[in-house]
Amino acid sequence: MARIIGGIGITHSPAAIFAHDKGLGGKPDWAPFFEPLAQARAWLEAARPDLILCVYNDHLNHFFFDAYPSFAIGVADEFPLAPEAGAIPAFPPIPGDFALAARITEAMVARDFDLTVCQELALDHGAAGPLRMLAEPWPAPVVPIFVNVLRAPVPRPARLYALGRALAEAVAALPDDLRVVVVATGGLSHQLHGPRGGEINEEWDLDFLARLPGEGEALAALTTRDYVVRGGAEGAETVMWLAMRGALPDAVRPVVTGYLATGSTGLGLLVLEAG
Amino acid sequence: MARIIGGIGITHSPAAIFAHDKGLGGKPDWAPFFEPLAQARAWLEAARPDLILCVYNDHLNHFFFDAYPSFAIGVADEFPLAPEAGAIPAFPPIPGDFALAARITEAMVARDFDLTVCQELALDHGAAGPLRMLAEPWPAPVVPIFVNVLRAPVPRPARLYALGRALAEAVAALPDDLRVVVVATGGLSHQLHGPRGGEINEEWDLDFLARLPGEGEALAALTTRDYVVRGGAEGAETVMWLAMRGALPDAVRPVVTGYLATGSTGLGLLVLEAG
Amino acid sequence: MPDFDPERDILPFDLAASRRGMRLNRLGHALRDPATRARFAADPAAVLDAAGLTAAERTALEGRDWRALLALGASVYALAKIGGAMGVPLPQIVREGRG
Amino acid sequence: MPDFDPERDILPFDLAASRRGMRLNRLGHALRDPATRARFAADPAAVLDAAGLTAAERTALEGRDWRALLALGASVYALAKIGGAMGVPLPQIVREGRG
Ligand SMILES: [Fe+3]
Ligand SMILES: [Fe+3]
Repeated sequence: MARIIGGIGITHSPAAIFAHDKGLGGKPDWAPFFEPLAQARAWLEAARPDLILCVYNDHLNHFFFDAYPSFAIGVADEFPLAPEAGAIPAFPPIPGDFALAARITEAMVARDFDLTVCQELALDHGAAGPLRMLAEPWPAPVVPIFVNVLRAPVPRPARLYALGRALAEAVAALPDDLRVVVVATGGLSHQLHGPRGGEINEEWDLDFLARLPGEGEALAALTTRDYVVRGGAEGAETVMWLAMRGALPDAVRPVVTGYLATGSTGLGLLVLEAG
Repeated sequence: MARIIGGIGITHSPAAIFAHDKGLGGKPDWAPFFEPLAQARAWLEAARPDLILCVYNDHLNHFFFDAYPSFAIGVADEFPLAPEAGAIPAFPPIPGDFALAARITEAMVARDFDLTVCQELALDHGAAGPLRMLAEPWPAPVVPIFVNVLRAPVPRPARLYALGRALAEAVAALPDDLRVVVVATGGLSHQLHGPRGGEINEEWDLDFLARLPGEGEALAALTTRDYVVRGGAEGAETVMWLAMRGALPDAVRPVVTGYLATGSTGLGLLVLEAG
Repeated sequence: MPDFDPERDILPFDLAASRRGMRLNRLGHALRDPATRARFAADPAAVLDAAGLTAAERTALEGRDWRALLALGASVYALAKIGGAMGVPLPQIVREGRG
Repeated sequence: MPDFDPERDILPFDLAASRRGMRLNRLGHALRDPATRARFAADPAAVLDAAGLTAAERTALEGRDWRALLALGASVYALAKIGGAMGVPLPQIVREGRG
């Protein structure tokens, strides 16, 4: 039986991704994020995953408002990188697994998750950045799961947690004895516009990191507005971490925690091991 | 308080739409469908709806498999007709209501329906055909709600019924004293490919029409496979009628019932009045 | 009328079929558009060339072998549009598709 | 740090904003594409003309008035791409957007 062996919550802040891509991670300023990141990389390598589920959001680099999904899933053998504006160099496509993604889709739709199913999907830094910060080349095929956190109305925090629960059931129903890791990206606090643009809520970020392992359901019971008020309009994307927590069993061990408030974003990192 | 005053289930068979568009409805062969249709038109006119929710499916005339939603909603002031292959003449766009559609979207997402929100949406015969068979010009703005019935996995019949229940709650929460009609399109039995292509299951169609008013929940408890086995692969789109039934109160009065098995499709029509 | 037997009577259109049939279905989707249909009417081979079909797909399509096209993953709604562009109405596709 | 006040501090990006900002957001979405960015670099006015912006949108955009653009319904992620094409990095947009 396939099972989820662990989960990773990780920022997809372009600043962090840029520092990684440029090899700046060794600089002392960056150590509070990149030292734990090195531990997370080592954990992931030792975990030998067969499949990675990546819960992420796009930033108008693929989906547009002509048809904007609440949840979408990539069902393809390969995902190109979105032609993202800016200085991001070209990276090779991210490998998928059509057959496994199709089975997960079937299980999720049977559980009343109304997924938009994408046979073609380009991934922006929301997925591709954290994945390459965590491992390169990819240790396993990826099933990307897109979430609307960009335009209200967005799925409730409790819906994200339920998404994780359902993903765990979907994985348990896979035919093979696979080791699966769930990666959720985004956050932590950031507010990119308005009079308080650039502010970070470090207290809330550290509280969230401390409570997610043991109090996932309580954090999922907060409202979207709670997340916006505490973490900023853009930082509310942190709700995606609830899907990662929901996908894991009640008993988890936090094996890596990292945090660095820098630039305009609280960079968070959390690795939870099942069981 | 806005409320749903009635529901209509109606085929979107191109043969029926063609007969309507060409004015063939008066021919004796067509009477078993077009006489009840005239009654349905009269009912709808007398009902004076302020808003029409139209639950329908597209037939590869708008959505494609690059990103195929389970459920989508049109949030726009106008919906053009899809550039549909074939001999369908040009019709004017169908009016929408952005503000009401936005409110319904908010209420549905709050109820854990993972809608894909479409600010641009072209409607094919799945929506536009029945709407113009029922009334022309449009008596009220339309909120189109798309359902994947085309490619497995599709939403469960029970999910369609729950969609209707949630739509009723969403309508009840609208600020104004609106009269709302729910139209669900599709079916009844048809099988367009394979060794039994062209067959109709008249017995099942009549059973479905007779039972939907009083036994909606029982029909919603059937599986997708049940619908495929009884009504054919393409006829399984009939599950969309469950959303119409779910949107109405327990107590309904069937005011029009029509059926004609012709060509390759069982043409069905049912008007239910609330209360 | 007895019930349909999905295993015997019906080619299920599922994700595996959708993957197999991506090229044919994209062609069908493109042919909903009057401009593509006009190009197809003027020069069908050019439109088929651009669709990047496999040899098996091309053969089945040019031979109007609807059953083969379904087995290759075409959605019946894509076939309806491909057939329409070839001047074959859907009822004929249903009839000929019985095999 | 005290909590953000959504009413005072945050312009919510909701469906009403998304409707208002459709032209600006489509422009931002188009500018993710290197070809459009190259066209913009060569002849910004031509790309802006093609975007069909209102006079208010055009004025705010040419004046790099990020606050006005947000009020006109631009998503901050569309602004990031529009700013990028103009040579203005996102941190500067955040800073100047404080008003
Ligand atoms: Fe983000
Ligand atoms: Fe249909």
